[in-house]
Amino acid sequence: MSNAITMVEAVNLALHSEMRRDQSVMVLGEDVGVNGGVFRATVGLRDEFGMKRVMDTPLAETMIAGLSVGMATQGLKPVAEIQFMGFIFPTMEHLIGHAARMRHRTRGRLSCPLVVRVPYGGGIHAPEHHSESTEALFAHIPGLRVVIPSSPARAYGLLLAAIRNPDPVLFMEPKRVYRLNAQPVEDSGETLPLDTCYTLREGSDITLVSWGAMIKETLEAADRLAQQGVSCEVIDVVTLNPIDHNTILASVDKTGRCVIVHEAPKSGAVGAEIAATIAEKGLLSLQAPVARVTGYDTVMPYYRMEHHYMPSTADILEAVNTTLEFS
Amino acid sequence: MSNAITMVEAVNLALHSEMRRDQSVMVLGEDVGVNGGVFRATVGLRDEFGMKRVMDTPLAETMIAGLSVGMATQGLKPVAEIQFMGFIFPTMEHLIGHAARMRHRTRGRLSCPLVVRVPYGGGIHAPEHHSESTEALFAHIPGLRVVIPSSPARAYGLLLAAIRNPDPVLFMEPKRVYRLNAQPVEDSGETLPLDTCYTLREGSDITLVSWGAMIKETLEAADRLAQQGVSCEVIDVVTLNPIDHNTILASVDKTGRCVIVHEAPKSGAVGAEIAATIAEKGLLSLQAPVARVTGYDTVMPYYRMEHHYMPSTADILEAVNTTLEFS
Amino acid sequence: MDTVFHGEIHLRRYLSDQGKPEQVLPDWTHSPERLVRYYRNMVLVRQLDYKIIALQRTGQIGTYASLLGSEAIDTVVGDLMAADDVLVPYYRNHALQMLRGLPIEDVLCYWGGDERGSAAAALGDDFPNAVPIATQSLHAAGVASAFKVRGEKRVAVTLCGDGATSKGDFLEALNVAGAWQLPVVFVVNNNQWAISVPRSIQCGAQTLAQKAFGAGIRGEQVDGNDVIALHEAVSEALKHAREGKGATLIEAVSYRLSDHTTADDATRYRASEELKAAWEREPVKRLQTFLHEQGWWDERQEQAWIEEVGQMIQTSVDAYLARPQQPIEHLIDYLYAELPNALEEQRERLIRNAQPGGSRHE
Amino acid sequence: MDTVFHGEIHLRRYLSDQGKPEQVLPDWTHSPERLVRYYRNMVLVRQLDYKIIALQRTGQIGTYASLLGSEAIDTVVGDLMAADDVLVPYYRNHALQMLRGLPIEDVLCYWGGDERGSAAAALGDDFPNAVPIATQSLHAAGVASAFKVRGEKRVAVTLCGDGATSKGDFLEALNVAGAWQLPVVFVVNNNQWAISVPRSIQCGAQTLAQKAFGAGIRGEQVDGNDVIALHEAVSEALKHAREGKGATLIEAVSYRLSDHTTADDATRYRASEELKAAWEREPVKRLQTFLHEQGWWDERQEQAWIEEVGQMIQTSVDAYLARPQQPIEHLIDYLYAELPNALEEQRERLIRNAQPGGSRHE
Ligand SMILES: Cc1ncc(C[n+]2csc(CCOP(=O)(O)OP(=O)(O)O)c2C)c(N)n1
Ligand SMILES: Cc1ncc(C[n+]2csc(CCOP(=O)(O)OP(=O)(O)O)c2C)c(N)n1
Ligand SMILES: [Mg+2]
Ligand SMILES: [Mg+2]
Repeated sequence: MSNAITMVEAVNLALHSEMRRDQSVMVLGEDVGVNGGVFRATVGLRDEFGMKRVMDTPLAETMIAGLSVGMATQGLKPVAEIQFMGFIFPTMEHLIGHAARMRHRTRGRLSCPLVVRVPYGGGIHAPEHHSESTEALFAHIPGLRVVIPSSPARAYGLLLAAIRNPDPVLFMEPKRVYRLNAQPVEDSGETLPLDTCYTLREGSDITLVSWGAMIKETLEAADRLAQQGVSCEVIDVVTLNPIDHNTILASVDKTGRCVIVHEAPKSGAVGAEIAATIAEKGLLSLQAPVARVTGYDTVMPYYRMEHHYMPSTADILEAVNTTLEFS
Repeated sequence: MSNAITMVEAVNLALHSEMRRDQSVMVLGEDVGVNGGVFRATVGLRDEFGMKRVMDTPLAETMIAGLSVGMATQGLKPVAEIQFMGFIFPTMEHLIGHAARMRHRTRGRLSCPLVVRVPYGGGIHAPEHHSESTEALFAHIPGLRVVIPSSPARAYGLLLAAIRNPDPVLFMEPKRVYRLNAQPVEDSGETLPLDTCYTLREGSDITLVSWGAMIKETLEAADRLAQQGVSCEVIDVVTLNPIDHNTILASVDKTGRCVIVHEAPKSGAVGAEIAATIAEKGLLSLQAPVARVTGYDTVMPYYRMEHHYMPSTADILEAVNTTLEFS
Repeated sequence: MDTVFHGEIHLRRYLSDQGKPEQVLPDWTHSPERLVRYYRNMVLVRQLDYKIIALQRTGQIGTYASLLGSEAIDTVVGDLMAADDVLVPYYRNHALQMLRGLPIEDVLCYWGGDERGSAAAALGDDFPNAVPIATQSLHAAGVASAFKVRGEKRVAVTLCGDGATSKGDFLEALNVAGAWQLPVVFVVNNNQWAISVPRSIQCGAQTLAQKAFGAGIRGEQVDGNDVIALHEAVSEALKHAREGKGATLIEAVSYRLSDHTTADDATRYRASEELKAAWEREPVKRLQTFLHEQGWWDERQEQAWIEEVGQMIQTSVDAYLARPQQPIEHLIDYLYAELPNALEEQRERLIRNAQPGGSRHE
Repeated sequence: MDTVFHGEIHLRRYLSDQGKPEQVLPDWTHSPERLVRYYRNMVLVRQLDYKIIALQRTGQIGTYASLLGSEAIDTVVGDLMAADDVLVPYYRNHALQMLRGLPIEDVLCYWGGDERGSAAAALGDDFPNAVPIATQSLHAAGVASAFKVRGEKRVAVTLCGDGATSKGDFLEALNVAGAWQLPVVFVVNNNQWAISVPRSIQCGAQTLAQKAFGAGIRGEQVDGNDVIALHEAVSEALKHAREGKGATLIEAVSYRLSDHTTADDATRYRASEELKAAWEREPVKRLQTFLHEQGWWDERQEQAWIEEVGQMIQTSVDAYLARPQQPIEHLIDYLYAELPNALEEQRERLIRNAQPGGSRHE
């Protein structure tokens, strides 16, 4: 029997589990060692695996990414932590220009099996730059997988899969739900599949598509709608690159209606790709416009006003109702 | 009477013109001074305006962006050059985290009127990292304007507008057409409007939406289709953030069909945002799925194979025909 | 082999940990005026810090980065900068901002999660707090470039922590400051910790000041708990910059007497003996002892000043707490100089949602 | 004031510009073997360079970065590295790659715009060329970290230009190499130019070697046209790293005798006298003179070797030109270890378009 644990504990469990199984897994980043990470995601690793495998780095994100590329090509499996999504930009030259193309560039001679873990998203009353959701910047990069779990169990199984994956993975952790909704997670060492959507709830009237922390509000909305007799299919996209469009298209083919929910600013976000694919391949299924419930196209406000920015359950309900009423 | 000039000459003309008009305009970057830029876009500036206003910088893109932020807040108007789009990633922390939010963050006390010029795109047989089109990474950023001209005259008028704009602008120059199709450009000192699409050709059967170098193939396709009696409306989006969706929606409302053409990889590109907006607001106008003719979701190949990557006129024609035949 | 470069880093220090002169003091210390001002400001700064922590504990302010242990640095830099110099601070320099004229109310506003804290006209051309580590170093180089281009005798002053010296931005900034001989002063508040990462893990060099060598600028180390040493180092660096001679890197050796922020718990990674030892060297007490021995400050003045400062702070706290919420449209209206058409619909939705009945109405 | 750090940079040089010993030579130079090998390799390298430029001029190869003037650096580094050390090169190190076993045909393939040039098994764990400036410095630190973690006595060797020393990546790499005492050798090919930007604009420091100080690693300057000096510096650095004592920064002072690349025209920004003067110091002639004077090399050997090298290169050129185009699906099949479902449709389109009748068929 396994105890109920939170998402951040599930991340920690997966790291322990995989580091025990595979000597080549390394953890590196700012404050990941003695301190166990600013969110405690790496707590205990240093004690168990020593400072050779759990490395507190100097403060330099470009360096963290560049070191990881170097290590990964030599048979190690670095799992780097970037402390907050707002500080990930200095890694981009290495992730885009090297990690995502090392296998391609060398026609398979070298590869770059690294994982970059990064907490993202708003809602924890943090300072500036600590609440962003910029997954779209990475999901557009060929060769770079982007994975976001939305529950403790999925965090565990997907992180294992990300680490075992032979290619680079950006593993984004929705910190707003780091400590919500504990659930039993068995330390089975079993992975969950990447590159596939997870249908969290089946339904027939409308398809709700989301990922990460917004799954919480999306499921809440689905619950409320169920009470009103509306049957929602809820899809957690999970892998934002490459996207499993087939699952979404099949669902929209069934329901004819779709609402996409994400925290990132609307324009050019991953929701756009999903809506565009429906417009391209699922047009005839559509009985209503594809709605997007998203953050605004403005800077994430400082914490006092951030709740005005984040999509709410009420917003989802409003969009669903508009979509259902459309004819 | 003005001579016919190429796009890169038009950029050069605009820089000369605006530096004469406005003492606060500075040009900085790698090789922009004595050498006049690796594409010769800044040639002559150093001689006319001196090394105080035309600065060859040390080789560091983060620095170029960071310096520009610092200068811009103090009343200068830096026009920075990043040599190739493939080397722009180190600027992102400054463009996203500072340039795009300085006004917002200080509630209008400071602002950041800088321009980053960057040649982008494939088709010039260049080495690795010299042919990318990653506009989507910037168009997603609230507060950061992204502007791409597609002709010498528009390059001139839009660059003037970008420099005079009180906010930061990423000005992307399609280097594949830098020296194609010279046209007369008068040094009028007059700007062209930003934040608006340019309808290059009116038509009634189908809307072709594109920007940058792909406008060339898009217009070629429109020409061929005209010969077959198909009337294409051709829209050059020009400002990719914020996008003037209204012009596109009005056109699709008229034609009922839309093909979007861009060089960037398909998934999560700016084309997705346009298609998604049509799916959201123009669904009832659509008589066929919105097609996207784009680069592949893979790394831009080295030059020997790059023509396999770039969308061709034939690809556009194929997509248009499929769209027209749809019923 | 030819020696083609030779460099030395010196440590500047006048007062011992116990506040005793260790060498001949500079002339300006022979009269009380400035030293007493430094002391009073340090006390103000520390009292403010205590107050903000208390506000944070009671939920009236957000995550907060205490400045305990860097009072001397902020105080001296704030005092010596000219009004029209430009400060490019990091997140631990709100005391310095205050000493340059930012109302305490705005300091509180910023840490209370409200952008208006960086809006005050009193800030002039100064930068707001930089949160992404070391980015401000490059901004300062840019500010200094503007001064240089325009031939102005102004100086950009920027601060950062020891951790920040590992980030490319900082090093690129030093480099361009050297290559272009920019009027900028880089002050590193080496408080020995970057959250949980000690100085020894940050860098293998003996001093952080020697990073100046690679850029060809002046570099020196100074005891960051000693206002006299700081005063000497900072005024020389400002003068050097103002005279067009270029940049200086000052490594001010201090100690972070607080947790990293209120969200941190330093007991998890830091030995309590180390902290205790650091309190023996702290800047406020050190100067106080010196002033006492000079007969320039006494217990009565101390009490009076603490009371005065307390009232001043309380007035600001009251004003902060009474400040009405910013208008909802500010979330979008300051993004661009003019609202683009494309944002109009979102702006309406934002306002509608905040109204009674809207999805975000409290 | 206390001196808390003291550092010196030395310049190492044995042979004068004219190939005359300027000081006592190391023992290993007393027999011809290695020096003749160095010389032969430098000639090979230079002949290859000439050939590639000719191929570029006739459109048989793409934009190309000539290595004229850095023959000594590549030759010595290539010779001294152990087979299982890892090379992390920049785009001007294809000679070095070749000396480590990469067939010339693959060198041509890479510059001919074909990814297969970085695929050869002969490269072992070595990195492919790095085009984004200075990124390779961090990769080398990562490679060295892997060696250190696994307790292997291997060394990562990375090269870059003078321009690259301004970029944060380079400086962050030095820093972590110092903090973690990594087995890595950084060789800066200071050829005085970064495209059109001269060394003086890159950095205000007297030497680039002194950037080592800020990171707490060894730093030295060496005459990059002098194989003996290079040999000494590089072997010491490798030994130091292999013994677990940490990293070294070697600034090899050379001169870019060519245009930046075949797409560049250096006459636009570079005085012809400077170039002429640099040819007086160039490495191949310098060693040739020395060998002649030792009686270890003569005109006949020169002719024979040039002919042999010419044939070797021509064979490779023929093989390069005869190589069939890579299969079209390679453009997508190597992106991920396994093709994701999501890419299947695009893969089909890619193949279809390349077939007769397809939109991209030539
Ligand atoms: C680019 C970036 N990376 C990470 C962080 C998270 N972070 C905030 S403060 C800090 C430590 C900074 O240490 P130091 O530079 O020594 O300054 P101090 O806080 O000690 O004054 C870190 C890692 C950040 N703000 N920015
Ligand atoms: C990050 C980045 N910025 C710009 C360029 C364009 N570029 C290619 S080579 C070069 C100059 C490099 O000079 P240096 O480091 O001295 O090396 P060298 O070519 O002289 O050997 C520049 C600016 C690049 N490749 N990467
Ligand atoms: Mg610190
Ligand atoms: Mg160079």
